[in-house]
Amino acid sequence: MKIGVVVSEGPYTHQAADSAYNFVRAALAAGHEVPRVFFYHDGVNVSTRLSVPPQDERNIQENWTALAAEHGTDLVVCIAAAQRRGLLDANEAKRQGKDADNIAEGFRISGLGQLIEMAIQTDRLVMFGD
Amino acid sequence: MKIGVVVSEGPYTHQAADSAYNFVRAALAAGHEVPRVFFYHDGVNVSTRLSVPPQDERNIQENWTALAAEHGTDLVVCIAAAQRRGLLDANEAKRQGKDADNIAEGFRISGLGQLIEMAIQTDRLVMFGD
Amino acid sequence: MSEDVKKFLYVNRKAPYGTIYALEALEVVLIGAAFDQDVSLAFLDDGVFQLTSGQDTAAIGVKNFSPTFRALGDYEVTRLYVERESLEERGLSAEDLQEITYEDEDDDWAEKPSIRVVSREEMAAIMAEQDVILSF
Amino acid sequence: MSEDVKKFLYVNRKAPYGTIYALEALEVVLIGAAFDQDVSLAFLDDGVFQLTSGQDTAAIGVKNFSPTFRALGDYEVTRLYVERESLEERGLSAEDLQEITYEDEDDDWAEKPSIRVVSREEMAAIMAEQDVILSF
Amino acid sequence: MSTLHTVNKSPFETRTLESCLAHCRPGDAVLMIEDGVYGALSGTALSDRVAAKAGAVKLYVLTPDIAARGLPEDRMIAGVTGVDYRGFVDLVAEHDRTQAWL
Amino acid sequence: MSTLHTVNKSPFETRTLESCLAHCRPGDAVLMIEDGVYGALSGTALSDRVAAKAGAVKLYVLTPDIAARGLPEDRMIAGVTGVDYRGFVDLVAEHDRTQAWL
Repeated sequence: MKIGVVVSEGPYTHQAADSAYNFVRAALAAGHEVPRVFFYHDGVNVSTRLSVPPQDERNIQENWTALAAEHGTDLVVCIAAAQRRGLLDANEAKRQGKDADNIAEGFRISGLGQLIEMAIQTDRLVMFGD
Repeated sequence: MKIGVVVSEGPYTHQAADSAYNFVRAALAAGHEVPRVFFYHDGVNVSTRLSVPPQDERNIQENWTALAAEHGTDLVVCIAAAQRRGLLDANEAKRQGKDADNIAEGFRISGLGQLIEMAIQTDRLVMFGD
Repeated sequence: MSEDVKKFLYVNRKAPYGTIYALEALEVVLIGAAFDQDVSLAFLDDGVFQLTSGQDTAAIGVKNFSPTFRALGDYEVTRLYVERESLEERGLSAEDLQEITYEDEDDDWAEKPSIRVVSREEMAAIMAEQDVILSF
Repeated sequence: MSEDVKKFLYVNRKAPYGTIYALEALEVVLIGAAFDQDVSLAFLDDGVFQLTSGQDTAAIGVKNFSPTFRALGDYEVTRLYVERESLEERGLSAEDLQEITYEDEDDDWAEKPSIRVVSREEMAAIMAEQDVILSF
Repeated sequence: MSTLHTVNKSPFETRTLESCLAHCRPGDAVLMIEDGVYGALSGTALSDRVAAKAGAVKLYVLTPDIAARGLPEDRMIAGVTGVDYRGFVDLVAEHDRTQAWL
Repeated sequence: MSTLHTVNKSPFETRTLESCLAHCRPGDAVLMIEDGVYGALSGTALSDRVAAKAGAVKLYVLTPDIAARGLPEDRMIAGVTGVDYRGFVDLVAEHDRTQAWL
């Protein structure tokens, strides 16, 4: 079965990004497909490569990046939500005249249409948020 | 009277950063001193210079930066909370081996001791959060 | 209705301005309208506060997005279900909400109200017939 | 008590792990302990869930920070007020909480319990005698 | 010695206002801000419980947040006083401490 | 045709579980996760209302979140079934849709 997943809250602040990660790992292990995870609202903050969590804590961004590398899951960060919150890739930074970018490997910035498309093309949609 | 202020939630996501800003402007206009504003939890996200809010919306980071420039208010971003969430200044980026930084002018990164010190040295403490 | 059309319900349960969920939900609805799906919006619990008339955000320095609801008809989003019990618990009635209308192309473009006040039981039935539920 | 010493109360009203407030509150308490102020912690509403014994976070992949509460005595943080009514509403009693102790330097370093279960009215009185209230 | 309590949550969504009112002492003040202003609405399922506190505790509501949410000021519970941000600042100064119910 | 509802808020803090249960239909399932697992506790001020729903609606609780919070499984309301993340996935697959009560 194809399952689409939405993450709506920021990492560390809320358990949503952890719950979603555990859920996706379990879904893949059970033989389901998770073609895409969409990051919206504060969920876009998961994608920053600049976070430095304490060494005895999990690294949420690295967990997701590794998952994408292993399973080819498409990690999409909503561009509108990301712009408000200061998450940019190199292209966006250039376009907006910003002097730095901060998106981690495995994540890509795209439009809300990717959320709707995911909902249309999957059999189930599961949302994690606050 | 000296008033210390804490902002505990992220910009745009929660009204806390707006309420705190309106409160501080009013306190200064009324003749009070606001020597420091401390950003904790997701409040540290206010300090990113990479945000690009829609043109018809307020720019929360720029509001705070302007306030600090006008009144000399010390805008302190908690280092522990900032590291988890990917907010770094140039020094921190270097120290952590990160290839970019994102703190805006007018904000400085420092320790939680600055929060305690503020609470000791002010007459009142007002917290905005979720 | 073609097989590619799914029933989408956007569920709004949070008040406006205190948090961004209401505004960012509306942004999804506007983008989603381009996909020719069967779209409805549900307002229950504190979500009913999103639709009050006379919102004026000047003094808090935040953008007033409530006029956007009136544009939904132009995007062919014409069904806004509002739960009666949620209104009543909050001391509100339909008269406290802004007027939102659409032009019905199947009825000679007659102007009709988009807001439909439904009971809690009807709301539960509406939720149960969807393919996709997006929660905000 | 010198004039420079203020009464600080850290108010904990949120459950652990679902959100970060409990953990980041504890980080403030630990740093704050270096400032030689008069410190107390209050646990009420869902905050009482922070103190349950037997927390095991292995299966959610999140750090278990509950052992840190037992270290508070070493930081001379020795008063953890827990509201009885909040416990009762949640079906909990003091026996469900972990044991947290400190060594009383004024009583030949006798080991004493840090958790003090108080009534809602007592909690209100404790709040009312503080100089600084930090809410989490 | 009295406390200014601030509440920024809708009482229809969370139990924060309820807990705040249960911990107020005579002479304290409660200021409802942000989504907390819904607690000042009259004619709701909760307004009797809030109104019962007015008197022993002074109840205030932040008018900019009331206006933003399209709530007419004449729909506020009797005994609730509207203040703007300047009034908020004055309340902070007039009370010995501020306790935020987050 | 049935729905899996997920609830991730403590019922002592918010009214989310209450609203979810009021909108469930016979044959639906409710899975409590994150801080929502407190809703499965027996002997609380709310447990009778939750227990009354067990039967018409199937109630589940995510055991990893129960363990994290130090809640003994034998303190769960009778009729609430514990599942792990794999069980969560199975529930998603078995029901026609998932509705998150955020």
